[in-house]
Amino acid sequence: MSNIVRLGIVLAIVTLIAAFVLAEIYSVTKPRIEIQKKAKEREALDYVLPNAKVLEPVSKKIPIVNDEGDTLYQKEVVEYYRAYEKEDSTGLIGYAFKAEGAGYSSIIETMVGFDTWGDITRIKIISQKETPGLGALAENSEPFEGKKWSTQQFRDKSVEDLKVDKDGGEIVSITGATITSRAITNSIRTEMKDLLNRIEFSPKDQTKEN
Amino acid sequence: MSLITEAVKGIYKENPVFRLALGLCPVLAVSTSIINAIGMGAATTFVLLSSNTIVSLLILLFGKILSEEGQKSINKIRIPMFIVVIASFVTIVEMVMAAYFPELSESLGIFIPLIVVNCIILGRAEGFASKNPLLPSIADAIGMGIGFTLALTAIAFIRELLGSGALLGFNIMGGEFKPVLLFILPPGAFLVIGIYMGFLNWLDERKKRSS
Amino acid sequence: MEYSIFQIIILSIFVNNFVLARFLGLCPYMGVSKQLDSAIGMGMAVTFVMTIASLVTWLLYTFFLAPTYENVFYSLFNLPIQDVPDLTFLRTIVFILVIASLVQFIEMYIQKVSPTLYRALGIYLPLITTNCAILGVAVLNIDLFFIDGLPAESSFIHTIVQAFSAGLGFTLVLVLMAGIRERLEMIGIPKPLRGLPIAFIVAGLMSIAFLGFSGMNIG
Amino acid sequence: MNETADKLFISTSSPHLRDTDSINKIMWTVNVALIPALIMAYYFFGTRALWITLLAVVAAVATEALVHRVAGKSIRIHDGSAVITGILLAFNLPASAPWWMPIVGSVFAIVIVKELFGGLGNNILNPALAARAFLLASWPVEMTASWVSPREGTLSGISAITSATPLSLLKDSAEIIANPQNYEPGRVQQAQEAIANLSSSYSNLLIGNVGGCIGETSVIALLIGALFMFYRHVLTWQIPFTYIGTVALLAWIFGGSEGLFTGNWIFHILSGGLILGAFYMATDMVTSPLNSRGQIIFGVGCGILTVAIRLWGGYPEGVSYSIILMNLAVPLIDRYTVPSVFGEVNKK
Amino acid sequence: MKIKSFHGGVHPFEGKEFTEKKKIEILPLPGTVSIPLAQHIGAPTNPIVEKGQEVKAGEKLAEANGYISVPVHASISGKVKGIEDIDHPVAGRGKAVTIVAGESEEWIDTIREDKNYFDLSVDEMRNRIREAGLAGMGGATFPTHVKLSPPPDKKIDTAILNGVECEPYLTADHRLMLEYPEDILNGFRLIMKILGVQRGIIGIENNKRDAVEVMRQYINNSNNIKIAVFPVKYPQGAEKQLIKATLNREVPSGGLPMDIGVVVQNVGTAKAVYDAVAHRRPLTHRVLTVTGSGIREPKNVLAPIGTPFQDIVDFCGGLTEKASKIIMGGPMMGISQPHLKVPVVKGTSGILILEEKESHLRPEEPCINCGRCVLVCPSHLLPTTLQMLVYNERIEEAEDLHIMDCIECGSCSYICPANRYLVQTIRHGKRQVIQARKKAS
Ligand SMILES: Cc1cc2nc3c(=O)[nH]c(=O)nc-3n(C[C@H](O)[C@H](O)[C@H](O)COP(=O)(O)O)c2cc1C
Ligand SMILES: Cc1cc2nc3c(=O)[nH]c(=O)nc-3n(C[C@H](O)[C@H](O)[C@H](O)COP(=O)(O)O)c2cc1C
Ligand SMILES: Cc1cc2nc3c(=O)[nH]c(=O)nc-3n(C[C@H](O)[C@H](O)[C@H](O)COP(=O)(O)O)c2cc1C
Ligand SMILES: Cc1cc2nc3c(=O)[nH]c(=O)nc-3n(C[C@H](O)[C@H](O)[C@H](O)CO)c2cc1C
Ligand code: SF4
Ligand code: SF4
Ligand code: SF4
Ligand code: SF4
Ligand code: FES
Repeated sequence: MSNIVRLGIVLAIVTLIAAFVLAEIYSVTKPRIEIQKKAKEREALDYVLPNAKVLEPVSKKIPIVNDEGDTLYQKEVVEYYRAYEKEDSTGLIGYAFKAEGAGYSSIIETMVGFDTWGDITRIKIISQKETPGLGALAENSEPFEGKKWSTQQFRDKSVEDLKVDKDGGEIVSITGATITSRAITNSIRTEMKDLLNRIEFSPKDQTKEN
Repeated sequence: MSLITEAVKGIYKENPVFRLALGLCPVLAVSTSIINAIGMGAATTFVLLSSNTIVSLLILLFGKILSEEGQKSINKIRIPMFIVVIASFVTIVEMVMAAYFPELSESLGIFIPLIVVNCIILGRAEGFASKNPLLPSIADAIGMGIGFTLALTAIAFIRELLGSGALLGFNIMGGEFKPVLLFILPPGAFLVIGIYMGFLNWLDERKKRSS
Repeated sequence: MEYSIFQIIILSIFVNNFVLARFLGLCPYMGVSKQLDSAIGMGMAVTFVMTIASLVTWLLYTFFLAPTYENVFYSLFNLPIQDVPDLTFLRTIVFILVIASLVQFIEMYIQKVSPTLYRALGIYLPLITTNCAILGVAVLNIDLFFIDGLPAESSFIHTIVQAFSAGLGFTLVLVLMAGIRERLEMIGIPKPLRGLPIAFIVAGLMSIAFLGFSGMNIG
Repeated sequence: MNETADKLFISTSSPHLRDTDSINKIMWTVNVALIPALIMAYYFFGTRALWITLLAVVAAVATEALVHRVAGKSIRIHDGSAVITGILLAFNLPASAPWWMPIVGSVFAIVIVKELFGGLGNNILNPALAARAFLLASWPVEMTASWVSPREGTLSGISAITSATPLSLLKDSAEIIANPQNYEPGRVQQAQEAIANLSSSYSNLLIGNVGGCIGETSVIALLIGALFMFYRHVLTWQIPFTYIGTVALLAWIFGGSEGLFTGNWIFHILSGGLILGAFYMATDMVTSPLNSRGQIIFGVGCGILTVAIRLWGGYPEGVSYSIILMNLAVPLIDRYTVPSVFGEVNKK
Repeated sequence: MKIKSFHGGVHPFEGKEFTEKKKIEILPLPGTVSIPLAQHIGAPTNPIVEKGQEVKAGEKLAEANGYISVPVHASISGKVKGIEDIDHPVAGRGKAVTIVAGESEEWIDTIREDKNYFDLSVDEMRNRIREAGLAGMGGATFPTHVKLSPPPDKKIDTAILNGVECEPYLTADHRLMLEYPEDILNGFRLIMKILGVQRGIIGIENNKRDAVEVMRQYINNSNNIKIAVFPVKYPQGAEKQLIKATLNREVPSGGLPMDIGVVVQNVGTAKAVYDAVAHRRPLTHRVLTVTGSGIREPKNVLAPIGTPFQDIVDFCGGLTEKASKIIMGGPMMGISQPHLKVPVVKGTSGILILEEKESHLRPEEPCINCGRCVLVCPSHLLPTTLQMLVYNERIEEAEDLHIMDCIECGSCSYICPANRYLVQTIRHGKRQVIQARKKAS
């Protein structure tokens, strides 16, 4: 047996031991990592639809096609969530979805919830890498006073209202960061419009209670 | 050299960042806030300590069980072996951080896996731990780790203070202060480290002149 | 949302320049920018290795590590998809070993095939193993072009394009830096700043200038 | 007369004759050339423009003196280069800038960009522009959020946005026309009108009756100064003309909203900081190439980058970034444009 | 003829008005002269006279030493006082034969007009030129007979007569052309005959219209000689730039004019050639311009070689109070002299005296990269870059950037607004290159 092969085997053994140890640790940490990952999304959902007891994902399947045109498999993608008031998945109170728009220096993901009237309940910025101190102020969720951008200002807005002030709408944009504000506002509007059409949404025929 | 001096040299005289200019990328990338700096410093120190320990032990082990010739040939795969050791510890850090400190893990991003290629670590494993017994290797790792963390924190201190007017997230510059955004943007990192290095050189020169 | 190939090129070279905005590859940026000739050599070597390394790591990740539908356990051994082992935790270990041996291999290969190219790149290749930009781009490709562990559309092409243009962006700033440092050699920089400190300040100013590209052509 | 026989005369090596031009003359010429634009700035933006300029100049000169003092060099503020830096920095700020901004900018320009490199002649970036980029990155809101509207200034007849700069108006309008679905129909129509009416604003652009930085708006005043600099041989044609020419050409080709070759290139030349940049800042000799072939490459490069940033970048204006980006390439340009020596072509 | 100029150059203050209208005056016989043994490029001569020996004017004092060398002759008659080291205006120190004038002036008797001089053999002509001690009078003092003996493989097709006199202040060549046009032309014809060329061109700058007219009158019936008039620009008179402007040919980098079939001679040299061939008159006197703000009566003077500057200055009314710098030659390339005891040599085209305020070198300021030095360099070099390289002792890179092609015209230093000592540093760098090359071989 040549020396090289012997050394190769030694190295392989070392690597295997390492891999084994890692696999052990991974099996311990993996569940927690998954929980952390889900927790974030879950947290956002809970935030945008505070009254929901059950949030049911509605998925669609996207066929993945290879070069010959055969469908290889169906990819499942969560389209939106339905929110129910009761534990037993009854009493639809609203929907939630994720909107994505290109901001100043990143793609901004926003979780949006709206009620059965088609009015937004709350929004939450899930991820963004905009300029700190500027576009990143988009995450601000302090109570809205009518002067300064806050995610709270989206409350009770309907699709038609979603335009930033510079474009003639009602959304107060972040000072000096119109691009970011526009990206968020416009992405919500576009996707929400789209979604409303797809789920053939019509406001419930009842007066809204506060 | 006593263990203490072994550990202390990494802090000022042979500071890995300011003096040896090693492992620069994470230093610049994660020094936007002190929290990040300390997190990165701790992760790096952990890997450094573990790998120095294991490497030192491995060499000891080979010395015990292998013949002269066996040691020589094992020497040829020394580096890949060190890399495997280091990479394993890095992966451990990566997983643990993702599981228990998700926020930190997100803001440090790909610089956690990149600890593998941080030349401080391989450099110390190869240059120090493989040639020294266990205790000095540990002392060296602690010193270098602290030196790295301190440098990182020193940079983060300036960047966070000027760039967001806060320290550790507490606003301390008062409401009037308009943060100098540049300092948390990439250019700020370069400028701050450059000026630190120049300042240290100047201090050295002055000391040399006065003595 | 996905970027087009053109956008990936512009973004990786200018907007998110690997060195100036992402802070990757700083050691060679500072270490090999004293002379123009070596900067050009290093730039070419990095671009080359980066592209090859990204290609190989993408293949490994897709076919062996991640529980994808391309994974060999699924496509060759017909394991049910939920039983395909998730080896993603080995990413770091596998990538670094692959890159290290790849560099060795490329070095030997070039030496045999093209001695001229070897003379131009040879001395830089060993330095590249511990250059975080190579591992960085490999990891970043996974971060960017895989969604929930599955390769996004055109992820292979995008990976290659991103790696190659990241290399070009690296070369660009390295060569600019080398030109500037050659000039700085000849003038009276204050003494404590000579060498690395002034190079960092130049890098800072360069990074300020590159902010001019920020916001370019996204979306 | 024999006492001269033993006198020792002054010995120096040739040449014994010197041109009368000096650094001081060159620099003060530029300062004088900037005065007409300053007067126009005062006229349109009021005394605040003067205060900002004064603060910037005093800060620049004082900082330079202080640095020289600390470094133990002889203080050479009389050469006027710091004054130019101060004025040009102020010219690149909006008149609404807070008082501390010109001061912080000047300190940055002089300390970080100029003196750390060894002072006059050694800096690699244009100090005033690098400082502007620093201010823009640090306080983007203060630098762009509110433009002081000039006296009775209007642009394209849209009074609601008179305070916008011409280029931001152009950029916003282009964006609106490209994505009409995102806007109220009224805004879309307004934007179309704005673009159609660009040419009616030429005279305001010429005299400077538009929003913008303190010193960049009055094209006429800047050109008068430039003529003076040409007369005093401080300028050569290469950089300004290739720069402006490239911008005009590319703006004409790519700048239109109705396809290629429909751009309004006159508007692109007259608005923003192009005239200021091309004649006063790209021409800073310290940070531009040595010989004319290099200068032409430099000018063309600035032009390409300016148009790229204006049309596709994140900012409405690209002049300052394009110049500092090209500054970075100057050592390379110089290296690859070494003229062929006399007699080299004939060498067998 | 289509005239192209050369690239670069400067327009310094001309200063010619002090002397351009002044006839050449003959200096009264000096009391002593010191005639250096080395007045040309090449090996110094071997003295053949001894201390105490009586010599006549025109008598040979020292013999040429090898091929690239020419003899020197006594310029006055008298007694040899000694052969010792004196201050030399070009070389710093050097051996010279000092002669104390005798009672009366006595010349050697071989100086005679030779009516058929034009029919002499070319070899005899060269021989007479060499025996007469001719070295180029345009400044470089290269032995003329060598220049007139191109190797057979170099085909010479054009001779150029250099009457440009582009140095500010100097008017010696100008006056020579006005007062001795026939001698100059005859000399030029001899040069053309020796070289076997059919084409001769006289180059004159546009500020000497009168000289152009005079020369034109005298050549009107010979169609193989033409006059080329050039715009006023320094260094129009530099050989390579003159050839470029006249013929649009470039002397290859590192080469000689004869590589492209041209020989250039100064007008003073041409007159000396005529004197040497037609009269067998050795080179004992030369015309020089005494000028500048520091002299009371600027003049053009014909002076014996070896005359101390002091005698010439006295003849021109002496120095003014403010005089503080003495320059041998013009202001652009001339060499400043610490005192007035130095003698006139074959290459002395003038003595320029400047006042205090014109004399000092201003302190060097930082280069602002303005590129003016690059713009004016007639050799297309990058003076500021070369200077930086020399300052940083990066001599090899300077050599790669053709530092050796610098003709040391000084245009770069003249124009630099930062008073950089460009040509000065470059000269130093050239010396270092030569040393390095010597060490290598
Ligand atoms: C360094 C820097 C970072 C910026 N980051 C953002 C950002 O994150 N979001 C944004 O909308 N604008 C950002 N801008 C500002 C834009 O370039 C632009 O000036 C601004 O959007 C103008 O819009 P306004 O109409 O809100 O004033 C940034 C500017 C600079 C100089
Ligand atoms: C910068 C420079 C300027 C010169 N100007 C003149 C000039 O104006 N007239 C002249 O006869 N020679 C001038 N020369 C010398 C000529 O190059 C050349 O040596 C001379 O004309 C040859 O003639 P000669 O051998 O008869 O002296 C100059 C040389 C240099 C380097
Ligand atoms: C070292 C040296 C060798 C030369 N050799 C020759 C030669 O062989 N033939 C010739 O015609 N001129 C020769 N020259 C003369 C040059 O062509 C030129 O006329 C002389 O250097 C004076 O030119 P300038 O006054 O322009 O510097 C030589 C000059 C030097 C310095
Ligand atoms: C034509 C000309 C243009 C100049 N432009 C600038 C400028 O844009 N910004 C600046 O700070 N200094 C400028 N200066 C002044 C000076 O050259 C500059 O401060 C140097 O870069 C300092 O080393 C200029 C000088 C001249 C002669
Ligand atoms: S990784 Fe390479 S280039 Fe970077 S510091 Fe270490 S040895 Fe130097
Ligand atoms: S030697 Fe000097 S003055 Fe005489 S002609 Fe030549 S350059 Fe002109
Ligand atoms: S570098 Fe030489 S040739 Fe060029 S201008 Fe200066 S002195 Fe004249
Ligand atoms: S002329 Fe003087 S200041 Fe201008 S580039 Fe040349 S050396 Fe520098
Ligand atoms: S290259 Fe990034 S840490 Fe060295």
